[in-house]
Amino acid sequence: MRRRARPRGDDLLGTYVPGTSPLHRCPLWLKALLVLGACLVVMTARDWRVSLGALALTAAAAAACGLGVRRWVRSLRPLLLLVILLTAYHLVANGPARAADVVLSLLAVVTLTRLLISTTPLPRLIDGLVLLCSPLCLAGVDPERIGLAVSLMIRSVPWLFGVLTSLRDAAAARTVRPHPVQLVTPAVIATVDYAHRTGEALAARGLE
Amino acid sequence: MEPPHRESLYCADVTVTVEGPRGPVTVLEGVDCEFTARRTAVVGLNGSGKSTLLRLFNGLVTPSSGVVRTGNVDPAAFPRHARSLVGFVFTDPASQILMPTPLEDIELSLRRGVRDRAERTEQAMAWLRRLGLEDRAHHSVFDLSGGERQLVALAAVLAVEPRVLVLDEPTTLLDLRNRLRLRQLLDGLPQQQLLSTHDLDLAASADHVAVVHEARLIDQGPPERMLHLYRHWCENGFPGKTAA
Amino acid sequence: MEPPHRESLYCADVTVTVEGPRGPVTVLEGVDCEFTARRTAVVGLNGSGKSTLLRLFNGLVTPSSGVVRTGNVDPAAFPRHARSLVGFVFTDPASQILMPTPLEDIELSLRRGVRDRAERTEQAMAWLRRLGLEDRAHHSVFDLSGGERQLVALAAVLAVEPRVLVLDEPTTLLDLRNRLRLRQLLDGLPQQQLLSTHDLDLAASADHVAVVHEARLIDQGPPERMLHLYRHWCENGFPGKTAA
Amino acid sequence: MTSPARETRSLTSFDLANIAVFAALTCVLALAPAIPVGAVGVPITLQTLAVFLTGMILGGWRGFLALLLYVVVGLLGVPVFAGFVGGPAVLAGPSAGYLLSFPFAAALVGALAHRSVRGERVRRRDGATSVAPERRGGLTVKLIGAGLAGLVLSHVVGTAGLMINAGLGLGAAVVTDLAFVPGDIVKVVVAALIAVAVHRAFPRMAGAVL
Ligand SMILES: Nc1ncnc2c1ncn2[C@@H]1O[C@H](COP(=O)(O)OP(=O)(O)OP(=O)(O)O)[C@@H](O)[C@H]1O
Ligand SMILES: Nc1ncnc2c1ncn2[C@@H]1O[C@H](COP(=O)(O)OP(=O)(O)OP(=O)(O)O)[C@@H](O)[C@H]1O
Ligand SMILES: O=C(O)CCCC[C@@H]1SC[C@@H]2NC(=O)N[C@@H]21
Ligand SMILES: [Mg+2]
Ligand SMILES: [Mg+2]
Repeated sequence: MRRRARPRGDDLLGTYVPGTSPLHRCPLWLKALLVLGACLVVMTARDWRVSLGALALTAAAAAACGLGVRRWVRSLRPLLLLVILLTAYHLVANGPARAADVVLSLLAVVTLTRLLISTTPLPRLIDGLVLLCSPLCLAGVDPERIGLAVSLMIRSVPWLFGVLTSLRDAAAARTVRPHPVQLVTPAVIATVDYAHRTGEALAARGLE
Repeated sequence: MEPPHRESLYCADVTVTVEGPRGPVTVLEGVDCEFTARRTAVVGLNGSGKSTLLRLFNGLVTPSSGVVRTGNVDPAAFPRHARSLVGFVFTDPASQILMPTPLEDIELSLRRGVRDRAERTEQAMAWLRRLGLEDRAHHSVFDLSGGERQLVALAAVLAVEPRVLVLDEPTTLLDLRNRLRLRQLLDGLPQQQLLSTHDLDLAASADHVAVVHEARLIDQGPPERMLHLYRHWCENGFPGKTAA
Repeated sequence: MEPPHRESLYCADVTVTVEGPRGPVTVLEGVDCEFTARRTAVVGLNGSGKSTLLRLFNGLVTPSSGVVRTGNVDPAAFPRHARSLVGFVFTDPASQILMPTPLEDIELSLRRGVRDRAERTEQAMAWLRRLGLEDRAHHSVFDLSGGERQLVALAAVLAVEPRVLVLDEPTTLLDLRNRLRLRQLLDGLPQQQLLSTHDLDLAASADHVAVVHEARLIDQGPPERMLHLYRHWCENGFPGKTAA
Repeated sequence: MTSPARETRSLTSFDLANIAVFAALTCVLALAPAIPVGAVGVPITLQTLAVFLTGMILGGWRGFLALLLYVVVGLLGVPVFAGFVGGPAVLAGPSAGYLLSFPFAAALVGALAHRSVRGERVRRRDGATSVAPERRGGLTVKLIGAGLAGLVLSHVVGTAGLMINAGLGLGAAVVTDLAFVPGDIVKVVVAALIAVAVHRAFPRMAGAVL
């Protein structure tokens, strides 16, 4: 197919895949510590073998949790251009070992965080965040509102990815062909409209 | 669930004026009403002010002058209180669903009332089951059909068990089958309902109908008479000011 | 304006598969059709595939297999050519309006055809007048009511005077009077029309009706018979696969 | 629609929604392919476009919170920084200064920008509320000025970050940073043009009317 109908961006940050694997059942704090620790090791080691090891481990864990490795590989596709650019640049500038390290550690960090996000339902993640932010109560901040803001933000990302495409469709359907740059303004305007509707929905549902 | 207690949705000489590009625009003018029927339908032309009237009752719109009461509450001064009495369902369900999946969205509604996480998930599933959506619980809302989304939006509002439901054109995006299903669901609910609609079959199922025209509530009464009049006016021009 | 020439909107064994989050989803399957009537209506449940079918003809959706022709044009290969034949009106007007005010939006449509700016503004105002929207010309489109926006979106497409009009649920947000007015407007237009709708009165005004169900075009024919069948199926279940 | 009555909350649900959506917009622009430049590893990204836009549209306080939300979510591990990275490790990286400057830059841009928008309105109290065509040019110029102030702030902090984390001397850090300046100036201009259109479509955004 030349072009997909309505491309979607909601897989970019990962979405929850229901399941009953050990990782699904593991308490959030433990999972988060493990993932964070692994990320820190990868980022500080600066060695492509460590990154490769971490990447292999995450892939194995993902497969063990029934996340479907094929789907995972597909969801990394938006990274492709970046990976190519980074590889090319570091190959020329810093040699193959550094290039391998940069690219592999990038992939490892992305897949690790995605493992967490794919095996934990969003409300649980938000609960964890709210708990983490609870000391802020002392400063007069309501941690529940921080949780709400974060979940709204995550929900908005796929919508925003779709905006430009749907506007391009709309322009095409009217046989007007504005320059892509001309579509940026309507896209931002549509974004503000979307924020307004979200605000009304929040207010109407008493989630103030 | 609440007992089928009725609140009064009351307006006295309410005017809503907003700032337009060429000076102020009057969106509602001198509206007097008291809706206490089990189901009240508001009908009127596009741009007549129906949505604005509905939004008054949960404080999404504040009157420029006049008095609004939702039960005993002034929604302009105490919007949060008013919103806990009134559940509002928007026309476009996509903008009302705030979380990525139906289950998460309903859990969001329950967050305030139900502290325990497992309990919350259970109750959310129970609501989805009631609306026949349990097998969609974990789907992305982007994958649901229009009708399914409308039902999720309704479930999320019902989950906070409001006393009054306010629905802005709830059937517009639905097919015939889903329209019938939503009607049945509304008929089975204990809550008092106020809805705006262009679907005259739905309006005919109300106990009381109000007609809004050019920012004024021009007539109200039993559905048969009102809908007959409304049809007549649509075809032959509205009374009072010249119809465009 | 173009002469009332008819294009054939043709599909042969068309299947559309999209990548869902849980693997591929078949949105249309084995669709064969040739719409040449002056007005063809497509009816079907929410999510059955109506919008996808309509989008095939201007290349907004490309078939995974099978052949689509708009007139003699393959819209997948020559989308720009197909789009100059077909004007498409979306259900959700918010996603179709590109400029901050109705007047500017219609001027955008006229940009190509009318070089002189004053002339362009004049023609745009004339279109707004035809749809009864002249006093909303300078409002922010986000302050318009739902129905008003739908009319603006329609005007913006009519202004480019395409040969074929494809309308995805053009009356959903409209009141009774505007529905009647839109019908009159469509009746008076020289263009061939293909529309999807849940408004069975509008569908009854078509010359040919196609019923889509669960990604398949299950039947087509004269409106009386098709709509009778469709109503029956909505109430008693669709033929073939089990209805949900 | 009319915005709901302000009550006890300092942040209404409208503010919250705007903050969340603009934080998401920053994510989307950050995830658009970043172009690596120079040896230090700070790429050219569209994040600064998001910073300028957010400030000009939401104003100082909400703009600050939107970018703060973005930075915090990224530091917590969600991969929303340039090149799909996330986690506290970036604080040790060369772009830490730029990232930390974003909320403050948005606040500065926003405070200045909303003052100009309101100024335009007050002067046209003769009934009309949207910015008239003959005024749009003037407003655009003022918004560009506001954006440039934010640009300077984020580049100063960013250069400091380069010196601390990448171990560059002042000269080397400034040279590295200068590579981003032309691009960022273009982003300021684009953001101002878009913001003027947004304020026209949403005349109440800057809170001057109603
Ligand atoms: N904030 C605003 N600024 C300017 N005009 C507004 C604003 N809000 C509403 N209006 C105008 O007020 C009128 C009434 O709007 P409202 O949405 O209440 O209509 P409606 O009866 O619900 O119409 P529809 O049936 O199309 O939904 C419309 O003409 C609209 O353009
Ligand atoms: N890009 C896509 N990704 C995933 N699913 C899709 C995509 N496009 C369409 N679908 C699904 O295909 C089905 C048919 O969609 P379509 O929009 O054609 O339905 P419709 O008949 O127009 O429904 P409605 O009456 O609600 O407008 C829906 O279930 C929809 O969720
Ligand atoms: O790692 C990140 O996400 C932060 C990257 C920071 C890039 C800076 S922001 C200012 C300057 N302008 C650019 O285009 N890139 C740099
Ligand atoms: Mg309305
Ligand atoms: Mg459709």
